[in-house]
Amino acid sequence: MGLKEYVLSRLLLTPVMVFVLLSVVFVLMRVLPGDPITMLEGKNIPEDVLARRRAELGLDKPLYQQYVDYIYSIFVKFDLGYTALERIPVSYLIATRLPATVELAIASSIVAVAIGVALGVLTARYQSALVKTAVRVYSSVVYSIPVFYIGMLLQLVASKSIGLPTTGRLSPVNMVVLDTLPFRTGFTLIDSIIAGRPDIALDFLSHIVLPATALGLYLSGVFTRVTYLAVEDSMSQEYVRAARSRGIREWGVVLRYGLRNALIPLLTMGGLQIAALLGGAVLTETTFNWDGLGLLVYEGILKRDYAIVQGTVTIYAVIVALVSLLVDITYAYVDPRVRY
Amino acid sequence: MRLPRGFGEWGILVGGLLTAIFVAMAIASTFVTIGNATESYVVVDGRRVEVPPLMPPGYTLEVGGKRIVFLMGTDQLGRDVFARVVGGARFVLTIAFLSTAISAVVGVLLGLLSGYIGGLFDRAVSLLMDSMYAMPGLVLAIAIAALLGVGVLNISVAIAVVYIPSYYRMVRGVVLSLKSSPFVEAARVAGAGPWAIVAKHVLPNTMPAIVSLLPVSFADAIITEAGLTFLGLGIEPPTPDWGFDLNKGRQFFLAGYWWIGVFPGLMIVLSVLGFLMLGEGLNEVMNPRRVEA
Amino acid sequence: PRAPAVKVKDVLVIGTTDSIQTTLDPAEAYDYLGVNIIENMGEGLFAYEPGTARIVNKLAVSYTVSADRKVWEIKIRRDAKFQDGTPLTAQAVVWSWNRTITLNQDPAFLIADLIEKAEAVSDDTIRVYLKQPFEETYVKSLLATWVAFPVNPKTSPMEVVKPPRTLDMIGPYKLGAWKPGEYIELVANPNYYGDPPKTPRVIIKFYKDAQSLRLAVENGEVDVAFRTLSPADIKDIMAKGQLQVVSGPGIAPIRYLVFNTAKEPFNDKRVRQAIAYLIDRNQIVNTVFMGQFAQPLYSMVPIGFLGHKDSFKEKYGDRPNIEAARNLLRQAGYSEANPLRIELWYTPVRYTPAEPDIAAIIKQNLEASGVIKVELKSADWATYRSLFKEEKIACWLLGWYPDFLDPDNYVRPFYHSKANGWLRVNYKNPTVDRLIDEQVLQPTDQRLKTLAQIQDIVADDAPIIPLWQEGQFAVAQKNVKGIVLDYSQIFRYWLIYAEVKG
Amino acid sequence: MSPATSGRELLRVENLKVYYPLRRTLEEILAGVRRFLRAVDGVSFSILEGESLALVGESGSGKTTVARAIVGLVEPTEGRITYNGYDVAAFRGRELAMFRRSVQMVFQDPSVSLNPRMRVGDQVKFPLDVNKIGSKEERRQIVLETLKRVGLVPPEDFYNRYPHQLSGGQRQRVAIARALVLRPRLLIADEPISNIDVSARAQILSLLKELREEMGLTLLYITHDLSSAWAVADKVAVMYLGKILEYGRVDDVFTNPLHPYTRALLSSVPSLSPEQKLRKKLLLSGEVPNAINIPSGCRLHPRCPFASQKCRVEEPSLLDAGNGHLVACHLYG
Amino acid sequence: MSLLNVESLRVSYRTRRGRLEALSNVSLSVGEGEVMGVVGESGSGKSTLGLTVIRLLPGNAVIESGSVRFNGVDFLRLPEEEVRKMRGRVISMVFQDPYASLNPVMKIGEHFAELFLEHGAASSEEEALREAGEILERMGVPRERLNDYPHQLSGGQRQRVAIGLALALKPRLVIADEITTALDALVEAQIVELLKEVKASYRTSMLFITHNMGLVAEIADRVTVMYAGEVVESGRVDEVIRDPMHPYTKALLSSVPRIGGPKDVKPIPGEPPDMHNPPPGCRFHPRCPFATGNCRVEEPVLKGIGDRYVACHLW
Ligand SMILES: Nc1ncnc2c1ncn2[C@@H]1O[C@H](COP(=O)(O)OP(=O)(O)OP(=O)(O)O)[C@@H](O)[C@H]1O
Ligand SMILES: Nc1ncnc2c1ncn2[C@@H]1O[C@H](COP(=O)(O)OP(=O)(O)OP(=O)(O)O)[C@@H](O)[C@H]1O
Ligand SMILES: [Mg+2]
Ligand SMILES: [Mg+2]
Repeated sequence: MGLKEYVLSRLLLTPVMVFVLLSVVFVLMRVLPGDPITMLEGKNIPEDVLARRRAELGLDKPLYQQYVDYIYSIFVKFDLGYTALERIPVSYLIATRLPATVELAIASSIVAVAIGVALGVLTARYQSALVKTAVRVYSSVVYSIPVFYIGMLLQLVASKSIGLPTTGRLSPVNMVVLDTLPFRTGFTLIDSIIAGRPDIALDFLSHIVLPATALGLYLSGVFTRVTYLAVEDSMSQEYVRAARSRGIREWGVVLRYGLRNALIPLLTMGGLQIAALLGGAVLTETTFNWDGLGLLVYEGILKRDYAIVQGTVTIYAVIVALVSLLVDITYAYVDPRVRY
Repeated sequence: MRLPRGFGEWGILVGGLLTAIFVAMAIASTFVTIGNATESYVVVDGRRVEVPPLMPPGYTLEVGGKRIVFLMGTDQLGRDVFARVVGGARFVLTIAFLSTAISAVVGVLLGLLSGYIGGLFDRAVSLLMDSMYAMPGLVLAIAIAALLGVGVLNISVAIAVVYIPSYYRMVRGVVLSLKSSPFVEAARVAGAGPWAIVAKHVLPNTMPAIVSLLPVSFADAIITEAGLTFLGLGIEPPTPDWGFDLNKGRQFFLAGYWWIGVFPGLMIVLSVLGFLMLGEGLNEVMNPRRVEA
Repeated sequence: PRAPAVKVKDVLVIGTTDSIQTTLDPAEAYDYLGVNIIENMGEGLFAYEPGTARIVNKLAVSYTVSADRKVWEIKIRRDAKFQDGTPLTAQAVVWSWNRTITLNQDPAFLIADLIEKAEAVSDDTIRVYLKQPFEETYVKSLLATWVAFPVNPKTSPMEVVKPPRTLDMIGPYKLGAWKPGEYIELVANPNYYGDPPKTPRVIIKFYKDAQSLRLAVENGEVDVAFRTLSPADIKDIMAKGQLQVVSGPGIAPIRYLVFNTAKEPFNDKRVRQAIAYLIDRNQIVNTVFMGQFAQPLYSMVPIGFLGHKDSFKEKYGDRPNIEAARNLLRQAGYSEANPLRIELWYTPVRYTPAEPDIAAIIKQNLEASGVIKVELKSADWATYRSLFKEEKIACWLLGWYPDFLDPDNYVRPFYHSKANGWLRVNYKNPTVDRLIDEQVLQPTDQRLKTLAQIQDIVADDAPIIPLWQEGQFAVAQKNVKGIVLDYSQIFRYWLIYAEVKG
Repeated sequence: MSPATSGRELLRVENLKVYYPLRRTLEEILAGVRRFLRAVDGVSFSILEGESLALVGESGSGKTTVARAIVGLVEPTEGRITYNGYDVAAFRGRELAMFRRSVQMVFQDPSVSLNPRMRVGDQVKFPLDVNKIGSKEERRQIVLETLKRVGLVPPEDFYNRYPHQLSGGQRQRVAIARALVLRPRLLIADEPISNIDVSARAQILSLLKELREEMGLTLLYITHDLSSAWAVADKVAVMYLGKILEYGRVDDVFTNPLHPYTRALLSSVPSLSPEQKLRKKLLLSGEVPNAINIPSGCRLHPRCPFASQKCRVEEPSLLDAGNGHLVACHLYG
Repeated sequence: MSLLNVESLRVSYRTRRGRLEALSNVSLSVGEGEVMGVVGESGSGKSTLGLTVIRLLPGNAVIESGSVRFNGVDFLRLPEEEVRKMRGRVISMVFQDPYASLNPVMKIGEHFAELFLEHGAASSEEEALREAGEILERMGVPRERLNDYPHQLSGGQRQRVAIGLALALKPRLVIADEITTALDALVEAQIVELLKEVKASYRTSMLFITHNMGLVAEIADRVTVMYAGEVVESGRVDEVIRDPMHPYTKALLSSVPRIGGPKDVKPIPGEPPDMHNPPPGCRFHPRCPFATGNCRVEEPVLKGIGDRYVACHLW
């Protein structure tokens, strides 16, 4: 099967996957006791008011009808609905929160990949048992530390000694500046360039350092491990020995033979890690008050706000599908065997 | 006796040791009371004595000539942090064990069936599993934990659901590759039916993969459990639990009462590390990558 | 030498862990933060004077009350304008009230139950027909609530306005920007008739937890942190002295334990009383609130409030009385061998992060009797609420934020059998019902007596056990001035400013 | 040369075709085109009772696929396989079970054809278990005898070993034992020596020869090693890209090869005698094309130095060049 | 003086089961322009020998004693960097598996360019590629293949590329380790032809490792027969084949059926020794039909008989 077919079948599969997931979520959320209306203040609100609220959300309809409506609105109208209490379009909320999560995901991936690749290459270059053991211990230890634990410790250190901002994505004042731009992308770095405010960009960078480090360190455990194993594996291939037999210097061997071939498994793993990354982001966002999708979905679950949960899940599924698609396409560039 | 050699053997030693300590803690806390893990008082000579809250590690309480040492200090209610940390082992390990068992059994069964039966069944189950896999695990676990509410079994199920796809995918992959392997074909030529083949040839050969996944997913379960209870899901205080206590400790961390959260956090790290190392060690010793025969 | 010139910062950041639950439409908003922000963007005919509990005229200039106390005639200011410059008229006020009543959202009853009819007699005179001859301050305090704020009829739709928009009201601020879940920006209202706010721009930034808020205020990103830092943090901050801590009287929330008195075993008054004997409010206040951020509460009417009486303290004492409790329980048929088993429910996120600790203390208090076995149970708020609404649980912790500052708001919703249906306490005492209905019509001195009587009866019946009331604390940078914390519970942004040099 | 040929035909393969459908590309799906890998493309031969037939050819020529079709591991796309004169496809129930038992196969690579997690004895016993032959004790006895028969002595010692505790040659013996334990009449040995050590090859070859002689086994011997075919087989069929190009008695075919492909194969065998070293070799250019795009006409023509226009267009059929020596080449038309 | 002189080489591997002596006291020499065949069954140490000569042994190997003299210089004592510079330029190697010995993510041209640039044999990539095209054509692969990735080539072509890479800088010694084993018979024959041409035109010395005596007969001038890490016999190819002296060589030669010859096969009985515990005395004695008491105890030494060497108590 050619790459094109693969990509296409993945594309076609995505809505199906989203559909399956949404059905699962629907069932999950609807068997929960409580609905968004019960989130209203514990006051003596008249029953008729509550009933009207339920009706507004369609919660009075039979379950199957709700299911049909909901699938219909997502797949046919591309409408993610409104939050139950504020009645804000979920798509609006997601649009404002997604960039934050993407920023965090990218920044922490950079940290993780940088650490992983550096350590992986190091072990390949200096085939010493000590370095190898150190790297493997590092990857296990780092993997064992929950994000929120790293986060908590980092926060303390940073607030006490480094003076880095420890919560949030941007100073509130700067946030307002960017949000009132006539045209904005939602991505802080880009927006601050549009606004011509390098100081805001700097403010953002200083805010993202800690959360990206916390999540990146955690992810680097897996990355280091996989890089290590992949580089180990490619370094034990015959072509490495063949390269050495031609007198290629060791750095060239490590980079052109070891690392380049390790990129393929790394990429696969990177694709699989995206779900883990987004999961880890929930905890990171909680710890660092980072207003992203993770916080949104967590609150949505606690508030029983079906629309938020369903909308976020849809987006998650689409993101994961798109990322794996991207990974598959990237394959073609890394691994010539896939090209055709 | 010789010293362990290589990462694998050291992994088994260190990991095994850590694991043993935690299992011992879990078992110990089932049978003996270590300290006031769930109450703010200690009973001395039949008398209740309230323990002052927020005392630093090493705090010593003298009552009626007796000295009670609080190795890791006391928490915001005057409970013994050390006792809670030890008690937490039981809760956490039970959940990790249950959830790993559930996900392994369900995942392996589904994987076997799917891989062997193939066809429409395989497609349907694979689609479901892939969809679940595409979902950030923690989010799924949060949703299910919120659905099921508190309780050991509930939180175990919430975690288990997340890891079923891992087992499923792995086993299915192995089954698919085994299905066309020459020794399975040889069995078919010998006249064996599908069940005999699965039982005698397929299942035993998925074992190494399953066994090497077990400690890792056990470690993952601990982390996920900690994540859930950190978010306040699934647990009923005053049950001691590391994730929950860490979150509690976080609320007192900045005010200088670091010991409430740091110790439970350390337990999470060490127990996860223990199982990971054990897993890696076992994996390396069982499936040596390079022939060093 | 001349003192360095002092300037006022033109933007102030206020951090909070509260969130806006629904909208910023005064006809619908019914949560602490939402209402508080509305209070900064609008005002009613009457208002509390900052720093006191006195109700004064605001948009009203004067009023007369008919002899039967059922008809009020209120004259309003002529210089007040909406944000778009439209002058305020009596018609606009009446239209706004009708809007609230017509939309019939959650808090509409606050004026719907008060007003039979309102009409504009002239451009600046409103005539209000009350449903009953209510007591004067009671009426004024209800007309001071946000649901009665006039909104601009020209721009306000006859439907609830959803985020990120609000309505045109008369107040020091108007809405700047609003990013739901993240922050709200308020800017000075140029058409406000009164004094302009001290700080022209205020950003209210929402934090998810107290730690983040503390970090942000320590970091200087936030000028004022209001609601809610943890007691341990506030104490630590006070000790460190780099920030100022401003405190004020607290009545929001008050916290209490509810029984479903229709269900076993709480249908037995002796059981409820025994529990009242056992609870150690001081332990909660001393441990969880570090002894200084909350007060033990012995009545549902908070301390410092008109008519407050320590009825529970008088009846049950302020220390646990184990003997008394054991006697009652024994009478009710419980013993060490046959202990009373109860499930105590709480919800972990809604009130304080210390909720599990509080529940643990209560459990311990009750179990000290030796005759009670407590199982702690919790659920997230959505589940929790449906659990008690559907009467699936019988003993649970709750909290109360007042709708308006009148003792009536602390007795009627809990004890009047026609008003306490929402709580599912199933408490019905005809005497109490009658007394509650009477007190709103009585003059103040007589009303105080009636209130005392009510409090004594319900302390004896003990369908609800008041526990404590929390203080108000704001943590601010040292250069911040003008924070007023008073009984009104309104956090007035317009009075706050930060001085900067140069 | 054939030790026990009764002259009765045991197995007959007629016009066997095995096509594997290829995954289609998008354009093909849209155009409704189906493409196949023609692994076996019209193969016919028969084996007489007690005879040994070698199927030789380069990698990918379809040898294994023929074997898999005979033992029922793959469904023939076309063609007929008859056993003792009966159509195999019509066998049901007991008949089918009996047929399966009487045709057994030894797989190509002993390092993967044994279950790594099963003791040697149990592997050999497994066919007895699934066919419910004998009591528990009898089965063990049969296994021990069979192990001894293939030269794994003492059998008790080998019974409890795992495959990784054996050398390549020993593993192949186990694989042979597993095939023999059901006492088949036809043994298919798929390249039994290609993945084992040089010195063990001769051992396996001589074992196969012994088995034929002592048990009267009929043997389908698949190999790409011509010298082993010389030693083991009575007849030989030379396959190329899913077709038989030449067929006949080993001595005839190897000493007097007709088809250019057979000649090339033979001359590619490195020879120990210095005289032969000097003899001009027939080398074919290029390598075996894949079985998806099989050349038109004679499938060898792009590589054949003697190819004529006719070869490019017309596919030669397998014809008798005299004395039962068949060849599919236009040179002998 | 020969180009390559291996003397009393002893190489072992550290393994989980302990020390494994892969080469025990191995000596051989390869003259200028000479092809030395090395035969022996699997595990006899052929690859270890080749890797020792080019100094590419895996990390767990230990060279315990002996010397490898290359042009008179003790190769084993040169600093690593110097050896690296010699590899590819003076001494090079071709490996068994053509599918594994080229980097799958590098084009054929890149392999050549890298080699030329590394050794300063070309000043630019274009120059390197021009050179490479030439070499490729001499190896019988079209020049256009430079732009292809290894997976686009057939096995035979890949092996030609590998040979081309090894010969590109005209080294004085090429080690070929079972380079035809993974190939089909017809392709093997093609490669053998190619090697014969190379031998004629490049005049490179070669260590031709194989387990196929027939191949040795085709290309080698002399042959060294190894068994269990030891050299048991060596001499001119035609002589060794015509008149093998060591029982092992004899057995090896007669275990392969010859087409046109007798149809019986005479296998060597028994199994090759477990290299962790090689048998005492002559390592072949458990399988040797001529073994005497002495063979079980005393290790035979390699004796020179004319220009032949044999290690057997019979001689
Ligand atoms: N299950 C399969 N699906 C698709 N193609 C297959 C399958 N099995 C074999 N083939 C293809 O069929 C052709 C013939 O394969 P087969 O294994 O029969 O050849 P062979 O002659 O046994 O080769 P070898 O000497 O390598 O064992 C090859 O091109 C192979 O790739
Ligand atoms: N890296 C290694 N670690 C441990 N032992 C090894 C290693 N490489 C080879 N050996 C062992 O050393 C001995 C000689 O191996 P070597 O590869 O040199 O043999 P060979 O003659 O090349 O065999 P083959 O024909 O299988 O390639 C064998 O017993 C082998 O198991
Ligand atoms: Mg085959
Ligand atoms: Mg070798």
